[in-house]
Amino acid sequence: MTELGNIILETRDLTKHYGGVHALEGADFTLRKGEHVAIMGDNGAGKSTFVRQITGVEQKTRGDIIFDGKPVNFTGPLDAREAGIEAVFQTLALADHLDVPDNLFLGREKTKWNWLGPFRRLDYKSMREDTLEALQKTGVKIPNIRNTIQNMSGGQRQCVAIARTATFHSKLTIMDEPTAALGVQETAQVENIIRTLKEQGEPLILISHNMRQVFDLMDRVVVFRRGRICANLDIRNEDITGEDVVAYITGAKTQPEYEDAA
Amino acid sequence: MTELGNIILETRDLTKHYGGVHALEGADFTLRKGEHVAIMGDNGAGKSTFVRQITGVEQKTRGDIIFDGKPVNFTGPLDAREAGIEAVFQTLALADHLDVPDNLFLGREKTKWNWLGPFRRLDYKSMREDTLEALQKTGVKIPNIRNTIQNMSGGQRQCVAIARTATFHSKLTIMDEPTAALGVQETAQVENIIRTLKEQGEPLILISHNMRQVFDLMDRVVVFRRGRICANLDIRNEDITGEDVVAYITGAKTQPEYEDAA
Amino acid sequence: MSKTDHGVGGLTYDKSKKGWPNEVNIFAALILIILIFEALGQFLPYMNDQSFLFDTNGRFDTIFNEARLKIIILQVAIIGIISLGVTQVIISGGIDLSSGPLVGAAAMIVMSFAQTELVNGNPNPKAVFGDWAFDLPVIVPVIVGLCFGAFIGAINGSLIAFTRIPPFIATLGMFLICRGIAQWWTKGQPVSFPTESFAALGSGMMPVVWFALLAVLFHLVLRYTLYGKHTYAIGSNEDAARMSGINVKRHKVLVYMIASMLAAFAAIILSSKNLTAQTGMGQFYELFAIAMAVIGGVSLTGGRGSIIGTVLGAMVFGVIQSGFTYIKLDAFYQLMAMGAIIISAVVLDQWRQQRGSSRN
Amino acid sequence: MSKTDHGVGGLTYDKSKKGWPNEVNIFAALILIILIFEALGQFLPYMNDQSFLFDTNGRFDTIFNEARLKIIILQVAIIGIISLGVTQVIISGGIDLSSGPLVGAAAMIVMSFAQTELVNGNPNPKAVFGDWAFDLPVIVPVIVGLCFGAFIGAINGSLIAFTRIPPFIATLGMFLICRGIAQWWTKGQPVSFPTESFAALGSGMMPVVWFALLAVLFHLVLRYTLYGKHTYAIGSNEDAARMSGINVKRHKVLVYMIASMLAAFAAIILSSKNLTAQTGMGQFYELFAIAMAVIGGVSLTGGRGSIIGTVLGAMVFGVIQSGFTYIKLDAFYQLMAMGAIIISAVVLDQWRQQRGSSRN
Amino acid sequence: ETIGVSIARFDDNFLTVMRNGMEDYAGGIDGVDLQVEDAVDDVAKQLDQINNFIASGVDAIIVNAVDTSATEAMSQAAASANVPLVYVNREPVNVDTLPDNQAFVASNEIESGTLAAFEACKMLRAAGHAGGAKGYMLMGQLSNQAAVQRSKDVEDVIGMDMCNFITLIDKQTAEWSRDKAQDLMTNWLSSGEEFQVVFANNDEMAIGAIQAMKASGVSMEDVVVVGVDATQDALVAMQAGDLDATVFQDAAGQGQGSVDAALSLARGEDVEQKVYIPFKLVTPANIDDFLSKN
Ligand SMILES: Nc1ncnc2c1ncn2[C@@H]1O[C@H](COP(=O)(O)OP(=O)(O)OP(=O)(O)O)[C@@H](O)[C@H]1O
Ligand SMILES: Nc1ncnc2c1ncn2[C@@H]1O[C@H](COP(=O)(O)OP(=O)(O)OP(=O)(O)O)[C@@H](O)[C@H]1O
Ligand SMILES: [Mg+2]
Ligand SMILES: [Mg+2]
Repeated sequence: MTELGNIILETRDLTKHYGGVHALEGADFTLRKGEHVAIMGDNGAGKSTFVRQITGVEQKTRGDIIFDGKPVNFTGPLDAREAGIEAVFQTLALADHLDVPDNLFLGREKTKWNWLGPFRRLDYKSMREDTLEALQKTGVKIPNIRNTIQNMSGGQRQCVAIARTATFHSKLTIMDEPTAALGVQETAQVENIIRTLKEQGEPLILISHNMRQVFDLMDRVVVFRRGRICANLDIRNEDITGEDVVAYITGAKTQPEYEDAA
Repeated sequence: MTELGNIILETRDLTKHYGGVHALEGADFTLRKGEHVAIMGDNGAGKSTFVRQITGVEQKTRGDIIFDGKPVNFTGPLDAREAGIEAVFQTLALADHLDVPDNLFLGREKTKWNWLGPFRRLDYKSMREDTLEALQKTGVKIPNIRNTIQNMSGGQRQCVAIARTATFHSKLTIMDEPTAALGVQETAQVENIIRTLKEQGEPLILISHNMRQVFDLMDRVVVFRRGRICANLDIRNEDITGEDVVAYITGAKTQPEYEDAA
Repeated sequence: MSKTDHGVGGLTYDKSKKGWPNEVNIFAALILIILIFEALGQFLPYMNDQSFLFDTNGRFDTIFNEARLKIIILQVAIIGIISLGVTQVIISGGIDLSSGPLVGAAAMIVMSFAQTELVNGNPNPKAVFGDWAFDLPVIVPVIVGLCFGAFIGAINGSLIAFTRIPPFIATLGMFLICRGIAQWWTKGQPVSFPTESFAALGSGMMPVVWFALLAVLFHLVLRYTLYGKHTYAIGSNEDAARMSGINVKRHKVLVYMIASMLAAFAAIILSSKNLTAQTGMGQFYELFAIAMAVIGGVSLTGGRGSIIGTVLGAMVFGVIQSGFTYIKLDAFYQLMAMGAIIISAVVLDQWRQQRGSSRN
Repeated sequence: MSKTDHGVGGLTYDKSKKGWPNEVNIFAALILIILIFEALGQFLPYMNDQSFLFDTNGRFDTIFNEARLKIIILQVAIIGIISLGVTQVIISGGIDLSSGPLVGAAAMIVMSFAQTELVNGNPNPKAVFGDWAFDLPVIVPVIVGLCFGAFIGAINGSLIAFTRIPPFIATLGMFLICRGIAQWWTKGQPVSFPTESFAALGSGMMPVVWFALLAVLFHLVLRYTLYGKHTYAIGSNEDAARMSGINVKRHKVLVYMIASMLAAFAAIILSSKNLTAQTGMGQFYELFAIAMAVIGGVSLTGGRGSIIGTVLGAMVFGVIQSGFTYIKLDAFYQLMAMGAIIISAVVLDQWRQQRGSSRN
Repeated sequence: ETIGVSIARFDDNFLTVMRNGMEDYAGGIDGVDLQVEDAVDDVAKQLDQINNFIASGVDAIIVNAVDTSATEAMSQAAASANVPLVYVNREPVNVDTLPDNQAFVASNEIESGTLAAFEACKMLRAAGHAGGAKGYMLMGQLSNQAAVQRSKDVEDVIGMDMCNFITLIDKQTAEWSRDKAQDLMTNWLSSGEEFQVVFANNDEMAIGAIQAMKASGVSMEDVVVVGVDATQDALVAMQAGDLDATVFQDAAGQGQGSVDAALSLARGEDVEQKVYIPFKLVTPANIDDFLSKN
């Protein structure tokens, strides 16, 4: 697991305190190229906090992040994206008053007349076409993509956020509970998207509470408990069941390496 | 299913159009006292829209709602709550800057010195104690309930919203995807809450994408497709499998009574 | 997972690191500003070693410069009273631009019911009504003023609650209407010469007394009553408040009524203090009342703030104004410095808050 | 689930019922107000059957009263130019209170570089600088003015973007600072007597020409460019915009710079039109610029609005002001009526919007 | 010595000339410091400024009252702290009961509007309009006393037998501003009614009206325009034959007089408690006397 050059993301002693709340304590985490890892854990265990530190949405309290071989210190999500990290956040990050294509291409619009700098022209038509295609992939149904996002259902919003991430290639994809609000069919489609990423060798971090999904799709499970990592389970190769994972989540079990994570 | 006096909620031809979007078309729905019914359907099928019409959050385009034997016309959610309908909305409806007890008791605070009218005194201590108790029921872990809701994780927020509904008795409880963001343990706890309601004979409408949950807990499944009801399945008594339900959701099957819901 | 006083388990929670309340920052800023003025007094060559707050000339019996201490609070007491109401409006997610012109209109109306018959033995040269309106008991103008305030506030609140137009527009409209009323009342003529009992309401340090009393009252109301909680809830998430069964419309009307009644009360004290009412009174008060609240930590997006903060915000203004005269700053530089200080005070506060939870 | 032009299936979508754009309402309100004035002209006894918009005296060659049509737009063109910038600021989720005082300060500065040497054959009695500053080419004052605007806007924008203080406070501080600058520049003395080429910039109907040109330009910019899209995105959900990788800080600085440059340009046109610059110029312009935008459908919570709406909002003001003079309304009633009309216009608009999606 | 000065409004052209007169004059005397503050037309603020001056221990205070009926409270505040007080430019209501160490140097506002309006009346008669003349009046901000007073003066003049041939078509406020006056005049012009006279509460509005009329092609020969203040811009307009009359008030002189009075009071010397400075009518006939004054 420590073959140098083979690791896309590594965190060392990553810690985040909100005032007196210790939301994340000394997280040591590694992700190899092409690997798909699930993060599981109770509500409030610090999973999203972990993601927010990696993507530069918040500033860490202490610790190091090494991405693609280089120590990084993202000052904002813009930095992280430029470095090649794409994320679907739990809060979705959509602009309520814009329509679907606008949201899908937010921050990397297709433009014409690029010599005009910030005043360059938007290529609405092409963005609209690409949007329809991207949405097909997620299987969601949206009667009118020109409607504003605020008028979309919970699942439709989530699918737009996922389509956004899936449309653009990246060095690392992070999805924070992407299928939470999705229906049966849409969930199946999103799982297909994840499989495609696996085939293409793109690494992925998936946060999910869905045991079946994790066992179907992922290579490895990292369990968070009370702000600390308490288990690192190679579900592809070792003999691990859902009950084992639940035991780690609830605290009935802890791996020896992580004993201090009482 | 039509024994008079035995029906707590009935809708006739309930319809909602948003501009040109026909989000809900002619929904005829009945719920008997003590019955637990699941609503399932694709993303954007109109499930939440249906709930918003019943609870008075929005004004219906046409149709009738008969609640507890009387035709009702709620002008706002206040009316619905006063009539005895409690709901966990998909958008949760929490006040971001208030803490957990404040949110739990929002709109029905415990007060002292009630002769002071709107200026009566809040009984913070007693609300705090009750909050701790209510949260235990959902199994969620919150390190500091005096923290504001905006700083809570997705699952913590959802648990607060559920605790709120579960704490107060009502004639009808509606939950719109209550366990979407919840972890394994918390989901189990919320399912326990639903079981308790069933034992107490309180009727419930549950919107969920989780087939296992629906088959474990519910008496009946109503399927929405493209804004219309397309199936009404008595899963307790008839021989119906998850695959059948999925077939109705995707449109592979439609019950004869609902044929016009192409 | 043990049941404690503050939570139901989960993460480690270190209570000692809770971070101090917001108001402490503003207080620190206040002290800082005072120290700067003291230092300027020592170092500026033309100041002759004067002190800002202390009595270096032996003019008073105390070690402090009493006159300074008094005027610091006195000059902001009246806008401070308005700011108490504005604070509530902003916490509820609204804004009130009409308070300044309302002061003008209310002062005109109030004063015309508070006139005395004889001025230095001559008939009152500014009489608005006939004989019947002279020398009325002091309660009459006060009640008239408060009713006028309540009326304007009820209109503001109803417009905002029922037609759901933005508060900015409703109160901007009312801004113009109130200015119109003020000028129309006597066709622009000032109204002067109140009865002695009316003059007593705002004489000497009375404005400060009223400000203090009202601040304590509304501090308790916002912190410990249902009204307060609902005000915060509506400002934090109006939809949530509505879905939770709070009667948002009625509550908004109440908030705007209270704010306008406070502004009307400020008008009573103001006209009593000045022994006159004129149509231009209260100009820009709405902006300063809002600025005081915001400097005091009230968030313009609603849901956050406190009366203590607003009172401290008012004190910041008082200190600045007095300090400028003290260091003999030219009027133009005063304006620029005031602008700079308002900005810096809020920047300081923002910066402190962000350290706690440093999202980017 | 067939692939159509407007969606990927799901519900029935009836394209014909889409609801007309927001701007149509404001246009309707405008027509309504005009009709009311026409009707008043017919029915008020003292109006002698005059017409508001039509030429009943045969003074012009057209059927319209040309002079009236011109003044309706002319009198709002300058605030209208400011409003174009304010619209962008508000759409981005901010507010700009400093535009009014900025007009005053910019006018003073600009005019002192636009002075002519000889007035009626005598030396210019209002000279600000020495001989070198007389009769400069017209481009000099224009550039100076725009640079000043850009500078103030950059400060506004940087404060808001980098220190994250509320725009209300940053621009309120700048409000005071700009007033200070205006008064300090010449210690309060007006600056007059510009060169002829400078005077030509704002003479006659030129303000309207500028307004129209700028309105078209910024309509295109907001609607069809990256700048426009990002402005809407930031106003709609700043966090989302940031997480999507938009450089929110840089964009905000740009928005405030453009707004302040438009205000400075308005100052150039205004001082040219009046042939003078005075410290008090631009008072309340910020409020009216905001009001025009809001009447035109720009949402103060950000993310919604259009330049077309703002232009129509400006026209509403123009019609009201002309209409009041036309029916010879007293000044106080004008204020009250103006307040009432602003409120009603927005109420009307709100009411129409709510019918579409009638959440309660 | 330090003298605290509170001016009603810094944005006012006339008061600016007065203020600069004071500052120039005091700057020429050794050891005299002026601390000038802007009351931004707010009575309450002015009272606070006086109290701030008292707290800072100034030797004397000069007040240009925002509202002359609010001077009672100011006199009380200064008297109780035993600081000398001088009112300038605007006559306080309590002028007859001023304490010993208070004085005023002022003009009687009634004169200004009356002088201008009466001159207009005479000019119209001379031009043969005695049979009837119509006019407009541009007023200052109605919250300002000078505006209210000057407008009333005009109404009083056209109420006199000699001038009652003049009727006002309309009167509106242009808030002292040239820009608003331009727009207002253009609006009036668009109704197409004939008129022979324009009364303006100050010169700025008169100039605005003139600019609007010229832009619409009205001949300035046919219309009598009068203002108040005799500002430089106005005198230039008069030289060009556009403005017909204005009223001069010795702003700088008033400023100097008030500083002198304040210094004398501070040194415990005797001063005259009331000093009236009269207004003077300015017409093309005597314009040369005033060209270098304001
Ligand atoms: N800004 C903040 N200030 C204070 N506490 C915070 C803040 N953000 C998060 N927390 C706390 O940190 C803890 C971890 O939150 P986080 O969102 O990482 O949980 P999570 O593991 O993602 O849970 P879920 O599965 O419910 O999404 C929670 O207890 C939450 O209350
Ligand atoms: N205010 C609105 N204006 C326009 N369209 C709307 C509005 N609200 C909802 N819709 C549309 O109505 C449809 C139904 O939405 P609804 O929220 O009821 O879906 P849902 O069945 O709850 O889906 P999910 O499972 O994703 O929550 C969606 O296509 C949505 O885009
Ligand atoms: Mg999470
Ligand atoms: Mg839903």
